[in-house]
Amino acid sequence: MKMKILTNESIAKKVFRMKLSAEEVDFKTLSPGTFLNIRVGKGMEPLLRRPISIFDADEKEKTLTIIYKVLGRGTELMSFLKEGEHLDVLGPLGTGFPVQDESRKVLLAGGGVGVPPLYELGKRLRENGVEIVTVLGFRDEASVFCQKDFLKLGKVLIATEDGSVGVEGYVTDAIREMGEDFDTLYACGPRAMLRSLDEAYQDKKKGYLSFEERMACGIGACYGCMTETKDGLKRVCKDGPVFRLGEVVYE
Amino acid sequence: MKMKILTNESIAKKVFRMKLSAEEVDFKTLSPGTFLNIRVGKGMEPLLRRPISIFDADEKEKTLTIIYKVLGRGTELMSFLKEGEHLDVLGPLGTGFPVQDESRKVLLAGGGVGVPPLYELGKRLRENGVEIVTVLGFRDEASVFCQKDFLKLGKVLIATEDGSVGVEGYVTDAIREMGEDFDTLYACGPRAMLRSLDEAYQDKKKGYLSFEERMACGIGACYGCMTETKDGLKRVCKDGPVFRLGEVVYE
Amino acid sequence: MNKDMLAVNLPGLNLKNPVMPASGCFGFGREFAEYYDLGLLGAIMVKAVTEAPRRGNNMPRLAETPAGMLNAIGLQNPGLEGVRRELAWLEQYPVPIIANVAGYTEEEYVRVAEKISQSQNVAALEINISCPNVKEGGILFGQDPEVAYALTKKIKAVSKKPVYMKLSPNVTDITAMAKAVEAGGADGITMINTLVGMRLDLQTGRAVLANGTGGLSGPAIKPVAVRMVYEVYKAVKIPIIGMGGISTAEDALEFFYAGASAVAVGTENFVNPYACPQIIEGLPELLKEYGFSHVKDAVGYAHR
Amino acid sequence: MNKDMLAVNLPGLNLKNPVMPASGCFGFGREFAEYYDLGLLGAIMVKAVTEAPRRGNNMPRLAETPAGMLNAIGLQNPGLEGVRRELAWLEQYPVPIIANVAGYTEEEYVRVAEKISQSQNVAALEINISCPNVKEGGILFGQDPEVAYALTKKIKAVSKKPVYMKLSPNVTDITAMAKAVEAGGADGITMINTLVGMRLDLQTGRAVLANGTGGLSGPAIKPVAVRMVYEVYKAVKIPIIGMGGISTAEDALEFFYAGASAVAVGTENFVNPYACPQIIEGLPELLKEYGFSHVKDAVGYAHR
Ligand SMILES: Cc1cc2nc3c(=O)[nH]c(=O)nc-3n(C[C@H](O)[C@H](O)[C@H](O)COP(=O)(O)OP(=O)(O)OC[C@H]3O[C@@H](n4cnc5c(N)ncnc54)[C@H](O)[C@@H]3O)c2cc1C
Ligand SMILES: Cc1cc2nc3c(=O)[nH]c(=O)nc-3n(C[C@H](O)[C@H](O)[C@H](O)COP(=O)(O)OP(=O)(O)OC[C@H]3O[C@@H](n4cnc5c(N)ncnc54)[C@H](O)[C@@H]3O)c2cc1C
Ligand SMILES: Cc1cc2nc3c(=O)[nH]c(=O)nc-3n(C[C@H](O)[C@H](O)[C@H](O)COP(=O)(O)O)c2cc1C
Ligand SMILES: Cc1cc2nc3c(=O)[nH]c(=O)nc-3n(C[C@H](O)[C@H](O)[C@H](O)COP(=O)(O)O)c2cc1C
Ligand code: FES
Ligand code: FES
Repeated sequence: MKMKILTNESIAKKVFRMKLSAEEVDFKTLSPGTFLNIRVGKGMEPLLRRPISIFDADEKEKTLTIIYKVLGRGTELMSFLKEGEHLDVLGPLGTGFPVQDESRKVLLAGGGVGVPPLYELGKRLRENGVEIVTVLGFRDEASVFCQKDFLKLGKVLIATEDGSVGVEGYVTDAIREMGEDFDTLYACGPRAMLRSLDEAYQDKKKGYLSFEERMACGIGACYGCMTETKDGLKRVCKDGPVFRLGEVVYE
Repeated sequence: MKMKILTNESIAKKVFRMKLSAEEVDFKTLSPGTFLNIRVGKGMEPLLRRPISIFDADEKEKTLTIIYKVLGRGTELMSFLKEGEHLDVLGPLGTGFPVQDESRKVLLAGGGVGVPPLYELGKRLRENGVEIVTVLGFRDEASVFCQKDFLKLGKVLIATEDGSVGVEGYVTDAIREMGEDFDTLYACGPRAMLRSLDEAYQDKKKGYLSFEERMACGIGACYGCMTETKDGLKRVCKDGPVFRLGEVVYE
Repeated sequence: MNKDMLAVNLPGLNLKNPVMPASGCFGFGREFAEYYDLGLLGAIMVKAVTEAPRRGNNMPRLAETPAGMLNAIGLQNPGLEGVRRELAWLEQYPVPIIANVAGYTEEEYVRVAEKISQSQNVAALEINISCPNVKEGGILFGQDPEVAYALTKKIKAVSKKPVYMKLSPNVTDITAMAKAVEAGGADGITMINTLVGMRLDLQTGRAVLANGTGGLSGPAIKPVAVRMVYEVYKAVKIPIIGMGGISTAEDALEFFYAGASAVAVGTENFVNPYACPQIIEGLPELLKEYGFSHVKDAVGYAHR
Repeated sequence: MNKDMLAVNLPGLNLKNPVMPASGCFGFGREFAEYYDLGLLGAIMVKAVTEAPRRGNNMPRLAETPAGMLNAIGLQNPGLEGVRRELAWLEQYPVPIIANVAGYTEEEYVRVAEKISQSQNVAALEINISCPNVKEGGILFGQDPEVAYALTKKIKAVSKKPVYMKLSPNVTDITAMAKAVEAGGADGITMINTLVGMRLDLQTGRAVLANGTGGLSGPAIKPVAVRMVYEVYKAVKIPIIGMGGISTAEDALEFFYAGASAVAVGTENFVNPYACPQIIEGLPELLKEYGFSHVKDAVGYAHR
């Protein structure tokens, strides 16, 4: 479907926030952690769609907001788009985070471009009365984004690799610093980060991890984006991107 | 070089006029009938540049105007461009029309997208005091463009294939109708039109014809755009696009 | 009226229209059934099946290239039994199924072909010979005319359904391959499979794909596919189902001109899940625009 | 300092940098001399030369394809004598020239190679074996290892300069071709030439190119070229000059990783006439970014 670009602005080093008019989307069934698969160019190059998570879904306004980092050609071309232009979008796609959570207190842990999908999740959990702590990891100060958004949900800790803001180190370091007083973990970020969280908490906590993998179809048909799990190979795009803590098997 | 788009507007069915800021162009040596080779997209598709003739060169303003018809992907993408954007342009390229003309009266004959290059030529000849008659051929009324521009230079006759405006038929029919009272012929249009003009007038008149051919490099290096001439194969992009009446040999 | 323009009969395949998804680019249809009625399709080429279930290759299995993509899925599939269950699910749609058969030995091909050809809604077999022949040091079945001839013959002897051999473009002379499978008794040819390609990651200095090389598909390979269909049409009498970079009805028409009796759409399904029904919808108008009253009249039109 | 990072020595070629325009995509340099100093180039691969002047094919000779183009120039060239005049003009530039030799019989190749190798500024020969062998029913010299072996041997016997054999990608096994020319005594390999492709015009129902088929070049073929360079690097010891879809310094680095000792830029010269000097300019920074102090260290890096 076509979605009209309402805004597309830089919010940190190479990071952009884009708001889309999403009249045709069924907000009732929209689950946090799902993603949009976006056709970036007008032609045959770049050929494939780019998966970008939903950062914020506003049912009243009927808008979806995404946050993306310019990494290569596709995201660079996205950053050139102007308001009023239309994007060719498929989605929301995938299996997102469950929001029926009985927890008292949850931890949201995001690394880099893994931060965005946690916000819509946090909003929903918060509406359900759950207490939220957020730990966000970035490379350096200039790369930090969305701190303010998460502050609306509760306490926020930042970790930067160079220590220029917050805790020096990775998300895992910041969690250790903060203490492990939470019932459920929700995380999204690079595979290495998810793996260390998985190994640290799968025996201790409930939790859900959202993975990234290169995709072609985004709808489960090409078998290009598999991950090994305890129940065999699963498709990150369709069976995921969200898997239970302890479900994924690392290579 | 980069040229900024100043305007880009539709002037007839599928026909657009685009004005470019051309600060770096040397207007002193610019010859009418030469062309710009334009990179249309931002990426690898469409891959090749598109040759478009110079319609009007304004030395004072330092602008070049082109007129193009949307025929395929390349020209379609051009039509989407907005003022303020920049085009990647090579040129002016090629060997254009000579303007040192001793004629009393000349005939400009243009068919379809062959019309544009004749205008800059006509302007120059007019400045040199030459009397100008123009015959322009189009498919139908909705396709007619630039009639007013040429009226500034002298008498204008229109031919349309369906007879919806002016003479019914081709440029050649209109010329016959008008009478052959001219010293020199300048023409640009489809090869079939140029061929019939060439055959009709090469023994009777002086003249110059501007040809089109598919191009890759536009600078004479790939040998993709040849035409047979009395002196052997020549490159349309570099040795042409303008050739003398009687010079080209048809297949 | 418009619909009648598209009906095509090929061995084993009464197609209401000559457009189908290509094998491996459509799974077993379940995912696309969420987007449109699979009953609209001319046929469905389902994902490759091997005798036993296969894990396929490690990740990454995908890489993008200019106007194309590389894949190295590695024939991941649930095996003969698993695929039979998928076929049963597909029985709800009135669409002929073309089963795609792969293997690593001649014997495996023959066993799988025989068994899968017994499935009720399998109308024809497509034999994917772009697999390494483990007994012949890894050269593909589809790269040696004699091997392909022998394989075709053996499969024909056991198959309950017509057999289409799927040619690999990674050969010196595609017509030699086409003639070999025709001589072996193939009922038709499907072509082309992917070109072998590779991308290197500048950061790691390794291939982007875990497998090293992968299959190049998409618009980038269309000119190679059209050329090969054109050549094969001249070389054999059996019908061709053409594919390779088709994304629009215009592309499909180019393949008909070249000599394809029907076409398959691969990579474009990923870019635009509605690609097949949109091409089917666009064809009648396009055919009329170019003066054809039936798609059959466009087949081989470039060979006048 | 930066410049020293790029110097490469190959048989007959002392290159100040490993970047050169590919044959047929640069004429004899005259047109590009209007854009930049040809002295910046590592070398120049000039247009193919045959014994007698050749008209080449009819128009159209060009067609665009997704991220690529087809050409069927048909070896138009002014013949041995004409090309010698062009070479004389090029003597003003301190750049090694690689003469591209074509022919329709073995004898023609040998005669042209012998004569052109005597030209003073010709540093090496590149033998374009993607020509039909008229005595062998049109199969290309570059599609049969034995023919290519014999041709290499005969040319080596007469050439005054090192000989690079230019491989055609339209083969089942590129390593067999590479080994054949190495066994024949080739000093190096240049690869890849174009893939054979075709486009049909929907309006006329004919091939867009007057010649029917043409050679596919440009970004679309890069994954095929990288794969083949990678395979050939493993198969032979002689150096490779790599090409096929290179348009940026990043693309060049990918070819170095795959195993090319130097690279050539073809189609991109048409899109961006400054492509070669821009790639040369960009390489030192790029090499440093990925931790190389000399381009030689990047050659074959993907084979660790
Ligand atoms: C389910 C999912 C959700 C995502 N959500 C977001 C998001 O909310 N915001 C955001 O900025 N990014 C997100 N990503 C990552 C985003 O899809 C990639 O950064 C983007 O596709 C890169 O495209 P490109 O053309 O700019 O880069 P390319 O030139 O294609 O690649 C540049 C670099 O990005 C890496 N890359 C390419 N594709 C992917 C991919 N699918 N997954 C991971 N890495 C990739 C490549 O390895 C390469 O190093 C998500 C990815 C997935 C799978
Ligand atoms: C020297 C020269 C000057 C030109 N000046 C103008 C001009 O002032 N205004 C204008 O509208 N057009 C002009 N043209 C034609 C213009 O270049 C083509 O219409 C354009 O390249 C088509 O690009 P496309 O991507 O839209 O179409 P494509 O999809 O590439 O092709 C669409 C149709 O256009 C035809 N075509 C493609 N390239 C050329 C070409 N180089 N020459 C002729 N036909 C072609 C094809 O046969 C096809 O039928 C000129 C061409 C030349 C060679
Ligand atoms: C992800 C992917 C998986 C594929 N899997 C198979 C397969 O299992 N069997 C097969 O015969 N071809 C397979 N192919 C090849 C396609 O069926 C088709 O021949 C090829 O992709 C060219 O068509 P296209 O350019 O339209 O994609 C696969 C292609 C892709 C892109
Ligand atoms: C217009 C054109 C003409 C060519 N002429 C020749 C030639 O005369 N001899 C030759 O060996 N290769 C010739 N080639 C092939 C190129 O040298 C090169 O091998 C091929 O185009 C792949 O590189 P690219 O993708 O960078 O263009 C030609 C290519 C093009 C596009
Ligand atoms: S991207 Fe195709 S199955 Fe996930
Ligand atoms: S377009 Fe290359 S020589 Fe004319």
